[in-house]
Amino acid sequence: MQVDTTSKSPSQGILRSALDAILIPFLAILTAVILGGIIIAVVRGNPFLAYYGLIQGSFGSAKALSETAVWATPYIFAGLAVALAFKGGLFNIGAEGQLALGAVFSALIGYALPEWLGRDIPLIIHLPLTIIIGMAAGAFWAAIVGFLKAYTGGHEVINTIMMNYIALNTISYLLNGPMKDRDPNNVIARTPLIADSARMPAIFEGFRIHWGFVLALLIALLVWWILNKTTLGFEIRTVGSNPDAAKYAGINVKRTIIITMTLSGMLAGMAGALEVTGLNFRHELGFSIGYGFDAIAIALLGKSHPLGVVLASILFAAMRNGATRMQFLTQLPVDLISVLQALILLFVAADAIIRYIYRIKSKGERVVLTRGWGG
Amino acid sequence: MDLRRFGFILLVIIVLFGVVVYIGEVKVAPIVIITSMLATTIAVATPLSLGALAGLFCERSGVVNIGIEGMMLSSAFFGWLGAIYMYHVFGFPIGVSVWSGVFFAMLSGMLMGLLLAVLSITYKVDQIIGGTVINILAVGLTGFLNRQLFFGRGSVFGGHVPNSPGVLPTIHVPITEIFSPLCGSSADCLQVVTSINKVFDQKPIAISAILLVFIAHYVIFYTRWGLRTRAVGEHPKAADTVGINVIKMRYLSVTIGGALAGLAGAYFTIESVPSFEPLLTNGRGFISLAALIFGNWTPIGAWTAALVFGASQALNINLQLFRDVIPPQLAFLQQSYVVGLVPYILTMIILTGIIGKTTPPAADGVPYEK
Amino acid sequence: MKKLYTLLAVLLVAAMLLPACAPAEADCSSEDVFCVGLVTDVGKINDKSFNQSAWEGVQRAEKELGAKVQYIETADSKDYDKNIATFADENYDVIVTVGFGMGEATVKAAGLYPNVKFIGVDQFQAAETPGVVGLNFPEDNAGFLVGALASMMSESHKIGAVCGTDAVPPVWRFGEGYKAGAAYADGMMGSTTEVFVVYHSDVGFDKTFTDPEWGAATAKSMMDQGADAIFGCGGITGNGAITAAAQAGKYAIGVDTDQYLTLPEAAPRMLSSAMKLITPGVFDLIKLAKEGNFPVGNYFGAAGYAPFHDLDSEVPAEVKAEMEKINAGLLDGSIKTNVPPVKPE
Amino acid sequence: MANKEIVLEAKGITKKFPGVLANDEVDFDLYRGEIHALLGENGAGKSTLMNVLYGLYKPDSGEVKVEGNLMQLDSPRDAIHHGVGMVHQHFMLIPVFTVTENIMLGAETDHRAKPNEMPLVKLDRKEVAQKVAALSHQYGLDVDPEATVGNLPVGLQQRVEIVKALYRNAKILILDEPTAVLTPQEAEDLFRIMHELTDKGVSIIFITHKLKEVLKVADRITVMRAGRVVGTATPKESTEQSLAEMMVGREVILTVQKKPAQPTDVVLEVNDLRVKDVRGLESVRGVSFEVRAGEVLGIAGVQGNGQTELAEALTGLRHIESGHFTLSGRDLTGRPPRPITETGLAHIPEDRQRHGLVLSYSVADNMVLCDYYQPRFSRGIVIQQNQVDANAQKLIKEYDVRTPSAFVSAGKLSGGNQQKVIVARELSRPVKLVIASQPTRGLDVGSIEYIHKQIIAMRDRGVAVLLISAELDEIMSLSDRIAVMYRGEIVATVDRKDATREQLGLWMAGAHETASSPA
Repeated sequence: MQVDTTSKSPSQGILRSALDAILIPFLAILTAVILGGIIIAVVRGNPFLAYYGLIQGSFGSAKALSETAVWATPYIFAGLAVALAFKGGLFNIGAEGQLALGAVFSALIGYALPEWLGRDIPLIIHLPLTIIIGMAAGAFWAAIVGFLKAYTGGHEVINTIMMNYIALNTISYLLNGPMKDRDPNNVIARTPLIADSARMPAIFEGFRIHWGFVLALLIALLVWWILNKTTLGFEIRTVGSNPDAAKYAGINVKRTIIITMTLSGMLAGMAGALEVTGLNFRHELGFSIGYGFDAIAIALLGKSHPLGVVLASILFAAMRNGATRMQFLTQLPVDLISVLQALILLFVAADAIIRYIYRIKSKGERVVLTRGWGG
Repeated sequence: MDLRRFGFILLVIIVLFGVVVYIGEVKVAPIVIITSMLATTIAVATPLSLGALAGLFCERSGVVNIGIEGMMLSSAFFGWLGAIYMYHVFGFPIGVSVWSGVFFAMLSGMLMGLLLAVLSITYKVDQIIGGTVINILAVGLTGFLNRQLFFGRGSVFGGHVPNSPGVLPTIHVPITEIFSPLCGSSADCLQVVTSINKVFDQKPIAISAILLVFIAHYVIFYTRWGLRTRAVGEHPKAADTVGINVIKMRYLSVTIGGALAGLAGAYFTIESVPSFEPLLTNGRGFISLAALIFGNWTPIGAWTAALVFGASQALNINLQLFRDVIPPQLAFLQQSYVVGLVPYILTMIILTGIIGKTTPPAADGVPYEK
Repeated sequence: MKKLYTLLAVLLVAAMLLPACAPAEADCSSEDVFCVGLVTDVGKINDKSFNQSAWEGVQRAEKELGAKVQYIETADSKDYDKNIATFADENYDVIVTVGFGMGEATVKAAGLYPNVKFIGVDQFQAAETPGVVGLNFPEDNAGFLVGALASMMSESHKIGAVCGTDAVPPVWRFGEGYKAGAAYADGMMGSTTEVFVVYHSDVGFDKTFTDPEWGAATAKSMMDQGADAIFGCGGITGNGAITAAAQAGKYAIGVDTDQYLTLPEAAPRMLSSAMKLITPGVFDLIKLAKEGNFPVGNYFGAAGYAPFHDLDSEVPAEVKAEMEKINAGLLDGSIKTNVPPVKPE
Repeated sequence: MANKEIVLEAKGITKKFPGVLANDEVDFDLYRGEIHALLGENGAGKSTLMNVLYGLYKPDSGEVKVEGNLMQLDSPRDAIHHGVGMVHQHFMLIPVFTVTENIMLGAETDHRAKPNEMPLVKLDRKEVAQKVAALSHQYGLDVDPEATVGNLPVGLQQRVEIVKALYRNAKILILDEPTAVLTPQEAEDLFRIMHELTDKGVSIIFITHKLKEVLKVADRITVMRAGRVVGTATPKESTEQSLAEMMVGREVILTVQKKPAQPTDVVLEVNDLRVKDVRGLESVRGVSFEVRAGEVLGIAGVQGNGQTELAEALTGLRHIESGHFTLSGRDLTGRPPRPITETGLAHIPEDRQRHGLVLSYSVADNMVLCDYYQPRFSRGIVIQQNQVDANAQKLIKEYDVRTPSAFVSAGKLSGGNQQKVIVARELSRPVKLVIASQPTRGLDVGSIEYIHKQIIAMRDRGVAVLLISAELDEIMSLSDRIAVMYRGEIVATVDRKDATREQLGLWMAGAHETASSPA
């Protein structure tokens, strides 16, 4: 997968650069949708009804829109996490574990802190604290990998995968043991509900969309700003595109790798924290399974551009959310969504295919995102 | 592979076995424990080492493959599907259907490998991304078809999963028959013989996995083809200048890798259990990737690494069998979560290079531009 | 080329909006249309286990009560509410939610949709909620029965059970009931049977029910250590153990439904199954709903053991007799499994 | 000795690359047993032509005949089949393989009665090893078949390449810039071997841009410029000057005009410095020297004698084992690059694409690579893009970088312009010391002249210059003092005026005779 990292002149702002990146993904989606339609037809389904269901179920009503936003929120954060790492030349497959860990720990602060202090805490303090702890947990988990990468060269792909397993095991342990909801009626491996003072207020009564979504959009802007307008971003991108040159230029490569990984984990952890504070108000085994992997697809689809990530997240959210309606209308299996996503990703990754189909000239300076195992 | 690493791995396995024997002997005779753990270890290691070999062929030729998981999953499905079709739709006898199932599994593995090859060699897609695509695609495709073909309205088999023709037969090694006479009346001796026999009674894929490890070792290091494959993975340009077709070699290796991943997939649905379930590979493809690196890109190394993973799962299972007799000072072992961490942490330690540095093929992950 | 794909896009969108004007079929809001919807837990509708059995109950309602039926598979727990609402908004009369995981969502939905009847499979109702009935089963009894059977049939006097995670009460009750049953049989027969019970508790809760390979490996190692009867309790993971046992020629014992029928590959060695009769349970409740005398609170379905099928000849008459006795005893309460409903901490 | 029998003939070879016409209707021929030199500056199309002859590039038009019959040009296999062998400038050897494995690769079974059978045939390394030993003995190149190539010195690796060609019974041998990595003495050795080969009937195409060598060994000389053949001559009828003019197409000044230096106080002082290389071997062994403001100290030496490591150590890119150095009084031993740069170092790195530039970045961003964080370009952590761009516009004019705009990525520029971007960035800063490693490697004469002028200009502005170059001519023409590095030590330091090419050559070859170095 290759990404245009040519740095922009002031004349080309966020929109312009986004537009450059948007054509191929659009065509990739189009092609995938057509192919998916064929597949549905082959298994004697009705593609039009299916897609109609998808769209109606994701954008067809206020409620549908709200649900799409609910789905998009963690996707945006996790997608940004992966995208940021890509920009720094790192492949963070560990968003999954970082996200879950973030959720667990913000849940812990959410329900346990008042008990520990023996008193209620004002929302203005408790909520931010809860989110921050979640971010910290994710950041810490990723930082370990960053550290190993920087100082031992241990490849982040394998290490993040291993860290995923370790995280999931640890969480299984916590939720079945120390952190399990003590409610006599509870039979599930899950934490107690978090205190009201740790809950994200709803935007509209009766809808589940919460301020986390707005926050996600703001953070996306922030990430774009950091990457393209600040010295830190310059350093991250330089290390990502040419570590040797970065070292020559006096950038502390080891430190930058660790920072990049930490920020990435922080974003993933935030995704988890917001699932807890904004949506579920607790963490439960099985929440947030697979987000980390969707995030990879999202980051690629968004060409690692923050705005692209937001759009890709909304697309994926819409698909996941519309799936219910699609099932209801056609009784087609949910897995169809994964097929579509894989196809989209396939065509985005191998954009040469798309360029061939639609006769588009290749343009722009390109760099490879990941470098084998050499690290 | 270097002895240091080998010794380390051996040590780990011995320790893992030792723990269980120490705990369990109050209940079961050590020989029984050891042999049963060995059996489990070999069984668990089978798909892992096959997967690792799949990765080995790809990466020795310079193509990183993190799509092993997806390749395994899809071939597990299509192999099983093929067997069912052969048996029910075309009415072949059980034996034929089962073996053709293995064939279909390897075939679909090869196709997946081909996809990876096209993406990473022809279109020069970042190889790690290519693998990710394969993983996601496999999950979707298998889940989708599994549902659409076998369940609900308009499904091929009228809404229910037909009986699969079953699994590959165990190949019995007549150890008991030969040695039991020597035991005379001694029950212990008989027990020893029979339990040892259990270790040797394996199924075709498990056996071929072990054979393939050594075959791969020979092929990679002692044959012309192996020499060329390694050359392509180390310094493709150099290989090119002596008239070796880099692209062809890579395509070949990746496809062979796919076939091996396919065999690993066949293990799940045609050798171990005659049924397919969504996501049944459960991340074992990633573990075999870890095993490959753990074993420093050598067949035997990867195999021993796979054995470590097998051993630690054997440990995990047996500790639960002996849960009630775990001595208090080892109480933490009752947490299967804790025990479950062993292999992952080991892998990370290996990656830090404390136990000998792992060195991938020089051109691994680098598309070849003429 | 710009023309080309804009054209394609237009065609596609148009095509997708077509069905919007298509006439909708049978409308559930009308009195005479009786609609039943089923929402699965995170898991597949064709899991050869409780989701599938529940769905079969619904399908029976389609045949016998002429109901209009539909299901929705839940892909992620955050969709529980939405998936239930999808049916409720379409004015479905009965909504079946499968799995303890959906308990809260179901109760919540009952509040929002007072005139919809909810059947919660495996959802124990601590407090009564109008419109909701929890369909529960004495899994411990079922486990108890097959436990006793296994220990009576075992020659090596070693038997095993391979289960999903014990974090799920029904699974845990199966496992513990199994132990209790074996102990009870020992008491009668004066034998001592060793019982291995292993729960799959590592990596991610969702995986513990869908890991047949693990189930098989575990069952094998039990058999290596002499176990000659394996009880597979816990969805697909259990299926792995059952088939492994059958392959090895040992006694295999199924769970939930009569798996002699759902796991044909293990049928020849299928001794029995610890059944919770979900299908009839679900159907009965739907029927009650249609007739207008829908219960509230908890409704206990039947649990029992499946026929011996192919192995009927191998089971001695006295064992059969004992099983009848035990079953009767469990039903009239003269025999107690002493298994608490939830795993104590 | 060269009879006039043509063994290889190329007619009308044309090869286009995107934007470049690398070969334009090139004709070329080779007699049996002759050494035919192919001369031309970088980018003249020499290597392209050779890659065509060797089957690596498919020409857009034209044909190649070997001993009269037409040669397929699809793959090196065809070339090898026709007895054409090539020793590439960057050796095509696999470091982790042994000599034998490298040589047999691709021809594993050719020594057999029936080669190219089953791909899974077992390798018999022994047999091949014997053949290799025999060959290397026959041509007086002694290589150990069992050695691992990665551990061999370049000189030997080159011989392995030659044996590799001979093993495939090459009758025609292409040597691409073979002397670039050799000492004058090693070069002599190579020339001897070349003559032994020609005596045995092998014909050699000898690619180089070094005039002296050409005049010394070639039987015929063909000069290329901008993808065309300018002409063919014999050594007798040509001089360095004439050849140089043919190469460049105009009169060239082979020496740089400059006033005598006025060295003032010491800027860089290096004391008993010891540095290890990538493989952990000590490659800089106790080096001491000093550079004064307003002088150029040239470090001569064959590649791989520790110059690279020395430069990297002084610029903070490589760990220093022992010893220390001071820059204008400040001890900066073991400090990372940034503080050193800030103290007033300008570094023109040896490998411009690896260290000097981020190819995917715009020219503008590359021009602030080292000081993007300085107040000039950043307010707090916020980069002031307009400042960055203004800076770029200014420098592009000043250093006449040929680029469509400041926003195209550096990767799109020619080598010369890429180097200019680096020079502009480095020299536009307030600096006290310039370290220039191989500053003109692979550049066209125009750029070379330009960069030389810049270096002298810096010197005259009172900056200390440390020039590291493997090109003896460059050292001779720019330096005020010359230090010679051999095996990680400075074996001699002399004043430019007392230095002779021969003497330097001897020192570069390690002929010990410590010269007095006037401070």
